[in-house]
Amino acid sequence: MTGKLFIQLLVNGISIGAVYALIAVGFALVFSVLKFSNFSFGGTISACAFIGFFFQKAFNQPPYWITVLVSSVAGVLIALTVDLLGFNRIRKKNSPKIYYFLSSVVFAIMIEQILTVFYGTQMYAFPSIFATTTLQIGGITFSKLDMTILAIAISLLVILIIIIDKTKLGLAIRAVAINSNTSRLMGINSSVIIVLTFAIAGFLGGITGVMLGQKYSVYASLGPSMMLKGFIASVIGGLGSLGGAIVAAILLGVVEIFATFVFGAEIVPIVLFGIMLIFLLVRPQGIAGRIAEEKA
Amino acid sequence: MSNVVLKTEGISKSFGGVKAVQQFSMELHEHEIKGIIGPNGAGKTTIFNLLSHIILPDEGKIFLLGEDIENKSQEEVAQMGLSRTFQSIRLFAGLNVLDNVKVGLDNEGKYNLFDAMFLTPRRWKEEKRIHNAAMECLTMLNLEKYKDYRSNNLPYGIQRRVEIARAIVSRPKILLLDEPAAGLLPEEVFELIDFIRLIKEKFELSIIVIEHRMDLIMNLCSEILVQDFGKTIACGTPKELQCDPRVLAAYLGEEE
Amino acid sequence: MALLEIRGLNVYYGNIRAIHGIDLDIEEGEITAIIGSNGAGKTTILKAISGMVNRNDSIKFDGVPLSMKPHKVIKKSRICHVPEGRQIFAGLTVEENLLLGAYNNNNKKEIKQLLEEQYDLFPRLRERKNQDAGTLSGGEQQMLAICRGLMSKPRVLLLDEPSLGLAPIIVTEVMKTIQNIRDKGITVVLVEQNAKKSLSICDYAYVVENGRIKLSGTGKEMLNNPEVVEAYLGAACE
Amino acid sequence: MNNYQIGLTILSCVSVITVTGVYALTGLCGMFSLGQAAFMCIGAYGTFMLTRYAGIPLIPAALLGVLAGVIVAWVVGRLTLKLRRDYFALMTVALGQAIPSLVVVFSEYTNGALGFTKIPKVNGLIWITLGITVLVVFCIRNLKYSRYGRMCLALKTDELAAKSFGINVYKLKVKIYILASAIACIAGILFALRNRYIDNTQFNWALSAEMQIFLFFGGSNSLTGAVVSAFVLKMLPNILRNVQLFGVSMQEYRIILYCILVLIILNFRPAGIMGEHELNFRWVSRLTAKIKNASGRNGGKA
Amino acid sequence: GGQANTGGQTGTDQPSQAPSQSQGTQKDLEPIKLGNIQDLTGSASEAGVANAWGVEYAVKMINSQGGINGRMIELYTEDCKNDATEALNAYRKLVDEIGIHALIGPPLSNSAATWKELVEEDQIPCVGHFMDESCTTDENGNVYKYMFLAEPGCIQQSYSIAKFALEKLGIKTAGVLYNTANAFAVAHAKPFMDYINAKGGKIVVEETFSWSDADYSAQAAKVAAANPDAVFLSDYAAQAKLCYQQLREAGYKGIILGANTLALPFPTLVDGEIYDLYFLQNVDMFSEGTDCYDLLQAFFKENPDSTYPKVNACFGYDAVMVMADAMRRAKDPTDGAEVQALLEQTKDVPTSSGPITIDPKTHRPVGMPMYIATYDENNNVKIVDKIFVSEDALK
Ligand SMILES: Nc1ncnc2c1ncn2[C@@H]1O[C@H](COP(=O)(O)OP(=O)(O)OP(=O)(O)O)[C@@H](O)[C@H]1O
Ligand SMILES: Nc1ncnc2c1ncn2[C@@H]1O[C@H](COP(=O)(O)OP(=O)(O)OP(=O)(O)O)[C@@H](O)[C@H]1O
Ligand SMILES: [Mg+2]
Ligand SMILES: [Mg+2]
Repeated sequence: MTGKLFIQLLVNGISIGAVYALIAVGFALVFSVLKFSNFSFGGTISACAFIGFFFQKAFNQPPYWITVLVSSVAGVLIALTVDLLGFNRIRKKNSPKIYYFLSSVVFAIMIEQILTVFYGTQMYAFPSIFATTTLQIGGITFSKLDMTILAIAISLLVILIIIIDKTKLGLAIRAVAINSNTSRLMGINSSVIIVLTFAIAGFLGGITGVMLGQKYSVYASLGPSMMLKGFIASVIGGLGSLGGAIVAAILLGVVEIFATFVFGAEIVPIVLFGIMLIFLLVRPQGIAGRIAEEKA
Repeated sequence: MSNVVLKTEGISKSFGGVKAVQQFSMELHEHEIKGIIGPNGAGKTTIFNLLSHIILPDEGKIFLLGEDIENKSQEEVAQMGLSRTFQSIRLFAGLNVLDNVKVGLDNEGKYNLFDAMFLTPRRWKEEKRIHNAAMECLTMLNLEKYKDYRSNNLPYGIQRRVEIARAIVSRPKILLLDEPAAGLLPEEVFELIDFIRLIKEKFELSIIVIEHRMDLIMNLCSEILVQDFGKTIACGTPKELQCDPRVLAAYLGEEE
Repeated sequence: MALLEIRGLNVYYGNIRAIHGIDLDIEEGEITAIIGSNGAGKTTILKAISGMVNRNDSIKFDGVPLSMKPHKVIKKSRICHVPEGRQIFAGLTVEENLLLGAYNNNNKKEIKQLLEEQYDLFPRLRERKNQDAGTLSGGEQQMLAICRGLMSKPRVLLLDEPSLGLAPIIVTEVMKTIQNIRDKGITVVLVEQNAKKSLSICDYAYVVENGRIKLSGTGKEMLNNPEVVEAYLGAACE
Repeated sequence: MNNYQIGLTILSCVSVITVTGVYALTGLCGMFSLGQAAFMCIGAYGTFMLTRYAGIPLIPAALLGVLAGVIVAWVVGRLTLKLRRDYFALMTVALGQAIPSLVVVFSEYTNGALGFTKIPKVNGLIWITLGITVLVVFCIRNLKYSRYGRMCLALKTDELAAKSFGINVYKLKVKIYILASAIACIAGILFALRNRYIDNTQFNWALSAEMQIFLFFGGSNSLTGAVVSAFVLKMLPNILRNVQLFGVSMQEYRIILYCILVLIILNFRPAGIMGEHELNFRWVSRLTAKIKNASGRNGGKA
Repeated sequence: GGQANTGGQTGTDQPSQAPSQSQGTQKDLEPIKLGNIQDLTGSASEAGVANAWGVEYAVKMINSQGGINGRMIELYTEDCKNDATEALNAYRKLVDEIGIHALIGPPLSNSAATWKELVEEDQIPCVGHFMDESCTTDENGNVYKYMFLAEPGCIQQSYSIAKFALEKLGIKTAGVLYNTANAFAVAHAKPFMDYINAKGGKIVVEETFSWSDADYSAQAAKVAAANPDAVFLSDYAAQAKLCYQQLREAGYKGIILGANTLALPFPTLVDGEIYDLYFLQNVDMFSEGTDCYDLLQAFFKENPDSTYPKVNACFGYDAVMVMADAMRRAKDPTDGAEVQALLEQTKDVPTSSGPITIDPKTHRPVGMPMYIATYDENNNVKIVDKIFVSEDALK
């Protein structure tokens, strides 16, 4: 492997890692507050990709950012609907966490199925945003789209981290994540914060949907197929930790690209399985998580 | 002097900066009831957790029936004959009272997975034995009328007693009781005192009990350890301690 | 008229009735103590006031019915509940915990001043303001929980077992603080297992048993009540 | 019954068998696995590669196939069951992806994506399947009412307390995981015998998720519920195959309908259809009494 | 009648195909029950729905011309959802519940593979477009007696594009990039490599991916690094689109070859410019006057939403034509064994793709050409060559 190729692969790995990061952060956000892995997120991403596409088509190619905005608003609405129909009653009834998980899996299947039934017969692709798709810098090829996605992902993540770490809203989200009941005593409307968290995740899902739809084409299993990677990244990062999820997602992207290059694509799931196994055995709390020990 | 069944030599445990237990040494004799008292957070429950090997000591040794338990797991310590209850009730909510008590015996049940699935005669025989032993225990403790109740639907005091029943059904040598009287009304406390005396005789137990209810401690224990900030600040018979100024200052409080 | 007027309060946990039609009056500017054995329903009464459990419409604050939503109770009526078992936010720093106490306050200047007040109250917290609150010792956590409550500039402070897990010396300190708080004009409802201590500082006390009020009277009266002595003050040194 | 109905019945029985195993794992022990389909895959491929390439007769090959699953479950279980429960769930997801991809790696033998055929025809498969189904359900029912069942339920509610009664929680979990996986292997073999065609995409995580949905639909604390819902829900899409509603064919919407059904259950009866009830005589008699009661009351009003 | 109404519904909103005159003139003759299993929903429905249309169109036409020797065809369509188990359920239902006499299969090999052994037991002749050779012959070359393919198999198709690349484009080295988890892709990629290696070219790089992969940039980088003269992409359109794009992004500037999945709407999916791309076509859909052109006009008329021609419409039609021809020659068109024997003797049956002759040794057509197409600057399809190559070319 030449140095140039190495750097090229690294660039590719980081680009795909950025996509995983967007998904992983959506996961981690919901996990940190509600303590369950929201599988319906994959469906939300697919649905948003479709909505963005149809919007783009219906309004004869409006400026790109409007499409992204529409799609992310749609993402928020979908997330809120899923919360209302899938999680709200479970939360009210204080049912075990496993029901949230189950409910989200059912939603994942349902959204994918709805999209397949209504739109599965055709293939859809966004019109390209760039006339030429690549850029050469020092012999390394950069895909303009990938760079855009990377930039958007990083800026979104930075904004998100600032919101979470520096604002009052973020403080409230963190407090609810630690203990939603005590947060209510602080005058925080925990339900609103929980719904808001869903909304933020949905917003991310909307943006991710358009990005993914642009990069790959628009199809029903688009979100779900990427979702597992996001899920893995959020776990390796330490369940619920945003920073950890981002680091893990980028690492996952890079590892995946190199493993594919070296071993071939079929082995990658097995390599990933092995890496996860070793990782969890060595560091069960994830990159940034902490172990909550049970007190007798 | 009777045999020492449980002995600790200078065990310590810290959590981060908190020195929960420091240099704790003690001997428990056969048929003895020992009390541990001390303010909240003094490390009493932590001592129980160390003895039952739920957590491991940072230093020091624990001898159970003369054997060093350093390399034993929590399960093995339990199998050696040390049983305990928990400060907050930890009955198995999914099981009824009878099954809860049976769990205390299940690990020693002498039939395997195959017998269980294919209902071999061995399984019937053993199940019968387990059933009888559990029922015997419940009857002895006057709990048989609750046997089909879901454990979480029972009154608090009954739950406490079921917990004790579950802990002694496997005939352990040593029983650790963590605040058994918590949440009981004053009359119930006196019932509990008789109850503990009863099981001690019937099951030939050696008991350590943690309690904040002085009436229980003073009535039951032959010796009391007073813990504060992880250290043993006093040790003696109930009579001696009742007027010990250190104990008054740290735990019982000054009389006005 | 009492500041908080409770008439016929009922609380159910599922099918279990925890509070059986209780009447309570909490006078402005006083310390009202509630004592009782484990599981008597003391915590539940406080939770009913702050809206943490579903209850019937039986509480009036300043003559108007009190909201049943916790975030509204604290925002509109400035009733602050310092919950049992401290429940500080482990993972957040001491200062962040305090800021959460002033969540509904948007006046930055005032928040700053409130912070200073708390740090003056317990200088130990100032030393540790950037420490993860989860690593504080139990006593420090309790101080933090009380200060977090005071950050909301409450009219009524509901304290649930503030001396739990504290060394006797610190208990004395906390009790003194509670008296100071009262002297500032804040109404305090104090739930304690440590009956002797709480009875000696309170103005008025209720004894709860099995979800019902069993006795009530001024602190002094209660301390001398033989029933109370037998059941709650224990047979200490005679 | 014609062949078509027999085929569907076999398919439903296969789902009952797997869900019964999942019940032991999730319902009894509280371990959430999204990788049981991988064991179906191991059982099916293991067995029929042996019959095809090593010429081993079906029954010994099937035993070896199950053994392969047992070994994998043993290794994976030993490594992951000490981890926290959510990590275990995650690892099973990863396992569920890794095993089918092994099928592709060994395309030379498994025929990879083209699908594996030449699976021997077994006469009277329906009877064998029914027999195995009854046996498996019987065994797991017995398991529930044995010391193992109690210990599992104990460790599900409170691992720490379970340990303090001498229960080796870790070993017990490994045992049950192996048991559930062996059952999944058997289901996989029957599945292959029924279809006489297998490929890797059939054993993806959606199948594992389906098993969990069946379990929770019926009630994760009720074996009866799990068995009934596994059978009915597997059958349902095929019953709905040509049903028309308001002039629209339901065929395309059947999975959506079925998701809605599950969501309704999750929202309004989270304990599942059966809750914690098991089908036994006491329950049946109580139910009839209730019905009698209710009708009696209505009669009184009228 | 009535049974046809429920059985023949496909779930899509096409009108029912119940024969209108079955009772009137030919009272004594029972209709012929023809099964049709297609991917009406699921990820392959794009092809499946068009295929189903072709089948229905052909049946309608035959019935309106008086049926098969006076017997009407009753069509029963089932959905296999691109899922092997569903395919088998559909098959069992048609055979056991409806009692079909013959079966038209889907273009996807995985579904057809589930019943390739069963049709023999049930004596149901099956004609379809399952291109993978393993659906018609096993690995020892023995035919599955009741399975018949109505278009050139994967081997012949891949040979065609390989031959074109070697002879017309003059390539020396080639690479492949394909989906190992997709039967279609594997069945194309392997013969392509064989042909190139056997005929003086060299395969310098072989890269793969599978369904669960969503990104192929590592593979693309590797192919670009090897820089062969041409790269053969083998998978469905969605994946091929990404392969193409990422290959170009990785800096690969050479020729890209593809299977017929790179036909329209491929260019509408791709970001950026398309150049040096050659792909396979079964028919010339763009020249007026051909049978398939006319058929596709009918397709457009009945499906006004369609924006581009779908060769699958022709496939469905062709399969019915081949089946109908054998049935016409049969004494009893409902006798599976007889129809099977006659299908083996299929010779020059006119279809929309030209005359079909089936080789009894392989049950695959012989002598059918493949077309090579490319896209011009406006992304319009341009047929550039017509290749005749036999699947025995390397033997
Ligand atoms: N697992 C743990 N992790 C961190 N700190 C712990 C842990 N267990 C106990 N501690 C700390 O150790 C100290 C002693 O706790 P312990 O539970 O033993 O007290 P105790 O004497 O039983 O008090 P109480 O009377 O309230 O039950 C406390 O400060 C407690 O917070
Ligand atoms: N979440 C709950 N679900 C069901 N029952 C509950 C719940 N919380 C409290 N209870 C029950 O309500 C009754 C009153 O409980 P509460 O916590 O108010 O008592 P308390 O007086 O504060 O006791 P303690 O001194 O232990 O704090 C008890 O019997 C308790 O078991
Ligand atoms: Mg304790
Ligand atoms: Mg309380």
